Amino acid sequence: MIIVMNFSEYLKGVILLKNSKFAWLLSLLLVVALFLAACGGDKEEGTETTKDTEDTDATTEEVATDEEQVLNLIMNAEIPTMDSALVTDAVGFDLLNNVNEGLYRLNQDNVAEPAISEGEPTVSEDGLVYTFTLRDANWSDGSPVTANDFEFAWKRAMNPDTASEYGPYMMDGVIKNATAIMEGSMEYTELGVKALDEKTLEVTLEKPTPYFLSLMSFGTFLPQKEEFVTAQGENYAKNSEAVLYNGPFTLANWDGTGLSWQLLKNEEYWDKDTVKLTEINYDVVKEPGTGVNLYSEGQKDKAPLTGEFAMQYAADPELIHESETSVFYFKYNQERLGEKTPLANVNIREAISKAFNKQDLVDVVLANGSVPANYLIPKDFTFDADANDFRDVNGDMAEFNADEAKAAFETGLSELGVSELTIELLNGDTESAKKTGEYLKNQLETNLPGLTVKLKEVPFNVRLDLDTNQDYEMQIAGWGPDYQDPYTFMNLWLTGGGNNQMSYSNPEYDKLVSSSVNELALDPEARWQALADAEKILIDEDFGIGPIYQRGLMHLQKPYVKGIVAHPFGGDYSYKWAYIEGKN
Amino acid sequence: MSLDIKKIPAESFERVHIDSSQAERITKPSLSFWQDAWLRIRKNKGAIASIFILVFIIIMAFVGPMVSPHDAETQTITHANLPPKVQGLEKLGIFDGVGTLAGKEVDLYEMKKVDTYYWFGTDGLGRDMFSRVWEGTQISLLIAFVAAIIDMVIGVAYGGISGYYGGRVDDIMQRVVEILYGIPTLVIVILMLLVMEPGVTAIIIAITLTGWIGMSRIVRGQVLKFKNQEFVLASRTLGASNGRIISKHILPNILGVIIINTMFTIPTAIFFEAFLSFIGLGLQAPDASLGTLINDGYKLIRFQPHILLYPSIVLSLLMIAFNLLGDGLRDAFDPKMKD
Amino acid sequence: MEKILEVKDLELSFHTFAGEVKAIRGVNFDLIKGETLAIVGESGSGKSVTTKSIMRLLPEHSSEFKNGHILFNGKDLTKLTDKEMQKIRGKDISMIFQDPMTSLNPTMTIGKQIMEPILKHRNVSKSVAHKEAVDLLRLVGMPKPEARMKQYPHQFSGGQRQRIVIAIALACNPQILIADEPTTALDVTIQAQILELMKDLQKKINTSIIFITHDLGVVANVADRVAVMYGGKIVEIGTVDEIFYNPQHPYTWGLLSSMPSLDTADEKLYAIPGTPPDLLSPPKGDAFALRSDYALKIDLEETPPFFKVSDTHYAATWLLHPDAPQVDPPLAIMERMKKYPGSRYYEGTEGGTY
Amino acid sequence: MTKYIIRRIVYMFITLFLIASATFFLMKALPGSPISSASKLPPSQLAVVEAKYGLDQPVPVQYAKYMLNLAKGDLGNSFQFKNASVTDLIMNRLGPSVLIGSQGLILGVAIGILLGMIAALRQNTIWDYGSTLIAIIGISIPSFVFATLLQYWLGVKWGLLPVALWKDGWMSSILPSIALAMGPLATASRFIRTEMIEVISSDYITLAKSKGASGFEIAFKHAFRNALIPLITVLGPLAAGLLTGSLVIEQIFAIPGIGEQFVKAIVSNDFSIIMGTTIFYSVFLIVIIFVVDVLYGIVDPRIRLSGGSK
Amino acid sequence: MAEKLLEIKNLKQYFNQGKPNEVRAVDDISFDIYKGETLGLVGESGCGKSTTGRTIIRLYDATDGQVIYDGVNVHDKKSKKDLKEFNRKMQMIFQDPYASLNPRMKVLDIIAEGLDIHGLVKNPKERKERVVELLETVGLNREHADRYAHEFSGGQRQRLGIARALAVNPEFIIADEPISALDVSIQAQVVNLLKELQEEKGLTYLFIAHDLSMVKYISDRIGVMYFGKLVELATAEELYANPMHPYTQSLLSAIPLPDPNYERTRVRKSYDPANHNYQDGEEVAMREVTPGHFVYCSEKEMKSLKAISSSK
Repeated sequence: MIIVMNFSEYLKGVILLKNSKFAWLLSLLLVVALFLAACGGDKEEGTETTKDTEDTDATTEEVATDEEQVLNLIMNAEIPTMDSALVTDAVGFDLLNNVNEGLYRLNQDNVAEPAISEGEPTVSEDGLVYTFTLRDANWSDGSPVTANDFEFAWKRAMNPDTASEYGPYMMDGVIKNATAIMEGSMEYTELGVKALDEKTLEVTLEKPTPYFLSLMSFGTFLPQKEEFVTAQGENYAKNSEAVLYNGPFTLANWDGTGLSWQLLKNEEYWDKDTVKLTEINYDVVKEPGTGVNLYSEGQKDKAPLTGEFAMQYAADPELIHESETSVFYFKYNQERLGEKTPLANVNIREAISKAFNKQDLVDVVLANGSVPANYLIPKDFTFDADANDFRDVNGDMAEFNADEAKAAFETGLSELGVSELTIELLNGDTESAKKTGEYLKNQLETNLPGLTVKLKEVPFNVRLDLDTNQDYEMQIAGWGPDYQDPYTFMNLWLTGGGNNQMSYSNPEYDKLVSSSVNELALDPEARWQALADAEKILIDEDFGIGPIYQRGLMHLQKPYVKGIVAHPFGGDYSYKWAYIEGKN
Repeated sequence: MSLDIKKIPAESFERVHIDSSQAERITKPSLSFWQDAWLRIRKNKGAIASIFILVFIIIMAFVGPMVSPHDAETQTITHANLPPKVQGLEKLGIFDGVGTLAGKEVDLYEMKKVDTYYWFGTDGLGRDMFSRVWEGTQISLLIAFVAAIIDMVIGVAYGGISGYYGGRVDDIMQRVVEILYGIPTLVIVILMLLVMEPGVTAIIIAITLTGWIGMSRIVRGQVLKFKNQEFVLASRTLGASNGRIISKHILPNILGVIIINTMFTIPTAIFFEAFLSFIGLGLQAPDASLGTLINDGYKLIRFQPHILLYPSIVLSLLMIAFNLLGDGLRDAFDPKMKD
Repeated sequence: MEKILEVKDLELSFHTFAGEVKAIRGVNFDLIKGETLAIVGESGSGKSVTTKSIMRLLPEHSSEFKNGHILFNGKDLTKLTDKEMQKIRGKDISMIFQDPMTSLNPTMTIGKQIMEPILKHRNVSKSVAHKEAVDLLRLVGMPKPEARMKQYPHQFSGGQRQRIVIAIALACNPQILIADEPTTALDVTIQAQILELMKDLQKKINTSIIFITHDLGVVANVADRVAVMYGGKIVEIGTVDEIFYNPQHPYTWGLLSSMPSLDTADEKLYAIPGTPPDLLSPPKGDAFALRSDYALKIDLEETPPFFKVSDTHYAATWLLHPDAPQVDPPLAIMERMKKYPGSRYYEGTEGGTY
Repeated sequence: MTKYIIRRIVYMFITLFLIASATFFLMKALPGSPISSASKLPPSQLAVVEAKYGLDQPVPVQYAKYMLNLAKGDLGNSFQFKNASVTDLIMNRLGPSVLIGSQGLILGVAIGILLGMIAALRQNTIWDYGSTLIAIIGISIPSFVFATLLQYWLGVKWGLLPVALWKDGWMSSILPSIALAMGPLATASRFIRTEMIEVISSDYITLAKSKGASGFEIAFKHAFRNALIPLITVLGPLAAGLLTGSLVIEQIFAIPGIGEQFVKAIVSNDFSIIMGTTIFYSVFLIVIIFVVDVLYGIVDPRIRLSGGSK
Repeated sequence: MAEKLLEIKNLKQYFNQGKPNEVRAVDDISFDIYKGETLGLVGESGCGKSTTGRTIIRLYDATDGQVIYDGVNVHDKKSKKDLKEFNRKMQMIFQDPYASLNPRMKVLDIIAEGLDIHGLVKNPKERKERVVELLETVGLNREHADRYAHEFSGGQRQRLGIARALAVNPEFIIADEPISALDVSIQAQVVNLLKELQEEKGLTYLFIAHDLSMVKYISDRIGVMYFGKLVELATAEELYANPMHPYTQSLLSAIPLPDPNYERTRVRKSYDPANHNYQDGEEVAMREVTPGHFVYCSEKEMKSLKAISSSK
């Protein structure tokens, strides 16, 4: 920054200089200086630069003790906000998960376990009232975390003035009165959450919600200290100083919009002994190639890999796979802007669902650790009491089968009374989306003679817009869970549901899915089966959607980095248990 | 200084009558301006080489995809990411299908059991880069030519009207240009592209949105210069209409400048399209231009350089050739170099 | 009669797109200390090229010395290195160009431009140079020279700029001043002033002047001796009176008779037909023969040598060959010759007209 | 002169007004909403969020408000960054962009001038061809390819300079500046070459030669300045070109600059940032063009002293 | 000589009128041109002589005043047809032989342009024949028709310019410094040609030049212009023999003649406008001092001029 200031003064000087001869001289000097610096740079790099930048990364270069607990990470986007009521994106949730803590936290096995809540809450018979007792925990300013902090934060998220997007979305139908508040028929203060005393929080639900406790680990349900938030006013969460932390780390050196920040160990954290890392340095790098370069050069300990690189690092011991819980599928719109589309024909849907090679897609095109999806509810996401994966109930459905696909397509065509079909495929405009789209187009056209796929690549927001207006024929969409329950996926295709937007409707499906949150809510096994049945109807009978793949991620990670926990929903990672071991 | 006069036969001193019309004869062959320019260009090695390169690239852009045994669209997914391999050259240790895999040199064709040749290798979906490069060239050239022609038409019309009619018309038109000039073109182009249905047309419209300004300025300057030239005045005193003056006198004379400027517009448009690809506003798949190919390839620069290399070479050759040809034409058309 | 410059058998060519242009095809002349030698000829006759080659100002990549010497005080200028030549330019030989509007650097004050040769060639301090520059400006008749030193060329009129160019040329009291059509671009009244100025200055510093022009009126005004060039050669050279009153070469005749004098009667002008020769492929023999009414057979075959008319007067035309037929020059020329003692049409009884 | 400046300033404001309006309506024409999770929101909540950003009002009202705020220098709030004003966002990112932009420009122009001079003074020699080649390479390799190569070779392979990020102070600015410099370098060198060749063949250079000036003096005392003055006229477009470059370069080198932020805003439909940045760029460009014109008047005595406009 | 072909009355041509950089290129001048004569117009560069010519032929719209050709004011609004007719009757020859011919056209088309515009020929063959005829008139021939302007020498080009003007059979030709860009040896060719044509076709010329000796040779009467004003007008002989306006005297005294003896004695007179010492309200105008000899002067000056001329 010092240099920047000097430079702008220099610029001013140049402009003011009347005698242009000097201006040229100066600029020439600058060029020479540039070159000298460029040439001399290599000798002094390490030592010089640390002196220059006293605050940001001094520690990384300083005399390295063997087990210096510093982690250097890459982020692919900036932090839009640290206000838990406003956060909507992955980066925000990821950071909140590491600097704050709600009633529950996902543990190393991705099971929600009590965090600020002292043990399990007491639940009323009807499963509607949860009473939490809070443990002794402090905010980073030393003040205690109280039940009021939760009540305040949650109600604030419902306050229309806050204009929170996730607050109402997460609480709607779960916390008592949330729906009414959203519709404006009730004040936000009526929300079913109440601090009975300093350490006791009572939450009243709209109806029994089997996944309620896993929700408590979600960012939207984090506490906020009323006094602090009120005092900060407009400035709240504008930068790292304007937020309070009660999690394993505190955020530092974040100016609100910048491309770098740090996490520092939170000495006020109640479980600080578990936390080994003292510091995590983040830099936003949007170019995957740059990330890999930084990793190769040793500046970063972990770097995400895109498909192009994955092939080259396939055998690299530093390559790690992380499976994710986002599932991508074809959304078949049966009614575009009020008019029936060819996709209203179930045979056409079946044909498309079975007409592309998913294995090749994930192996060659994506090559990022994704796996073929012959299902909707992802693998390694939800488990029953015996730790059996929900996935095992239905197994694979609608698998790739070119012959069946072709047969179904022909039937479909004859039902429609046409000999060929052109279908528009709406797709995102990111590199990998484009590549996937090209591949799928080719597969469908090859395996379904008579089908022409027209690709339409648009930015994410535009796709959402078209989706909302149901102005598309077929799209590649993806969904990531908001809480750890199949319902987060299954409710998408309820008749008239907010995310349906494709005129899919099957009363049986509706019945099965809604039973899981009503009459079967407190009967896990029957509920499990009902959801599984519904999935089968959606995928294998109605071919309402055509699953494509479950996304995976690949990273290069230095072998000395241990204990980073990846989560299936909410914040992506926890560093609470991470540590460095074996770095010289 | 007088010489020792040698004997000269007396009849040498007979007076001769010289037909004075002889003295009016022009011995040089008659050359039109264009023939003359062509003679000059012919002496410019760079320009001639450029013409050959351009002709070659243009021919290849159309013939290339046909020559290749592989179709540009066909995805042979098992053949993805193969390095180039060319019959005959493989034994020389180049184009032998050997590429880097995980830091090691491997014959990828052997490894993937591929029994065919991909002259430029394949991309991540197993498509033949040779066909793709030439089809991409086709699209890039299409965009560039159409954009350049539109720029030319608008620019010439605008600059021509402004310069020719002068006075208040010129004043107003130039104020408009002054204002347009202050617009950060790129930014507006990006916004336009966001609003329009993406594709070749959108890109052409975006490129031409403000691209014509440069041409219009040049044309205006030229028209201003020529409209007061004596041969134009002469035509006017003969009663020529504005249409005649513009079409017979002014346009033919500024044609050279227009052509030169167009020669520089074409590479700019090609380049701009490549840039738009980088920020994700390029063509919609499956259309591919050199820009999108380069954009696909630059991330792989370390591992599969061939995906970047060939489109880059074609792009660079186009840029170099158009620039050198433009320079050559400028030299050839430059009246200052006339004898 | 000290010879300060001798040009001997100079031949020079340009290489152009179309081929080799033989711009100078054997030029010989001397320059005597203190005299003004005018070189006349139409455009393309090689007069400017001749002087530029003396200064070695022709572009090196396209021009080529074919033959000959240029001896300045005995030194052959064609053989000097660039460095040595730089020492001569501006100091011993300096030059004035045709177009005063373009021959001054538009972004440099005229003070600096005048001081440049002084600082370059004479070991003086800036303040001395400044003072001398002011003196020079005063010398060339520039009012308020002090104030004008700081001004830029565009702030001066054409005549004033030509005065500045003259001041620059005279800055180091050169032995030779080459004036390449210095008044062609000026109006007659300004031209008259500049010519007077040059004559005055020549008297003051006793420099030799080579004055290039195509305007015979100007020649009559300034020259001591005149060389007439045609087709890359000198065709006639002599004192100003010899050339104007006793010309021998048909081209000189043509030039002189094609100009109406103020008292010519209303008869038809004598016009040289045709166009100047194309030096890409110069004609055989006498280059002028094709346009001449007086051409002899031999003119088309062989280049005429210089024939001596008087000690100071030579002409390259076969007409002077003893075997050549007697021809009568155009009427206007005969009128002129009538005034000149020694010519065959001389009508007076005494030498000279006054 | 004053009259000219006043007139120019008036035009600057008109330009700005038009650009702001055009941008505003273009934004309104954009498909998609800036509220990223909009589709998930129930309509009632969507209305709440839209109200917060004033998106619920009729377009003319939004326009009037926007223009009014703009007049006050308020560019509104970002959608993407929940709590940040666009003005702050731009200001926070200004430093690095200005630094690499101006360094790139100066470096490019300086080397371009040098190459152009060499080419012109050694016309049709190997020097000329060499510098022409460099110039053409500069314009024929896309900057993102060039930047990637620089990063890999100078940063990773040879370890001479920081690979990316904005952490090593000025050192971090070197590679991006070089990458940015290629465009101006090419333009400047070709421009100067043409100008120099023209200047060298002018009468006053012949006069300078006839004064006995050496080749060096002629090149630098006489020709240089005259060839350089017209270069000022292309500085405006060159600076505009840098904007283009910066979008790419900042992303590749992960530099917290305006361009990088702009690209992100485009992708996420962040109206406010797109508009704010567009307006900021326009102001920048308009001011540059203005300054260049005035500078031209100051540097060129022919314009300065005659006091005329054009 | 009595028939007036052209009357110029109070002609004014101001550029940038009303702006600070207003230029009064032609400032209220009046004169007549008689059928069959050559009127020379001389003056130094920037005096407005070319502008006068161009305004007469309507290349510029006059700021004020009248140009009456054959009794009709050509600056009145007229129909296209009338204008065309006027364009046919009045033609112009330009100064710069290099700039006055379109470098992209063949000689044939350059010369035939007037024929095409006015529809004077019916078919290409006739067109070609007419052009050849014109070429021969100016001393060139058939084989020149297919060549381009840049292949010709300056003198030839100027003759092509004359041929172009002649193509439409004009009555009146404005020759705008037709010889000043030519070499001495070529000037005579062009001047002779113009003279011959005048005799043959009974043309009337306005001959604009700064070369006074040539003007005197070709003109019947001569007008001298100074800073947009006509300062003296007389027959050629009279003007040279008896210049009255001090500017004319200065101009004549500055001309160098190709006669060394004359040059040795020539004395240059300089002109300073301030010497007139015009008083406020004193009317300065063109006055006829002796018959046919007009001088721009005040009443007082005229008296003294008359006195001097009568004493001669």
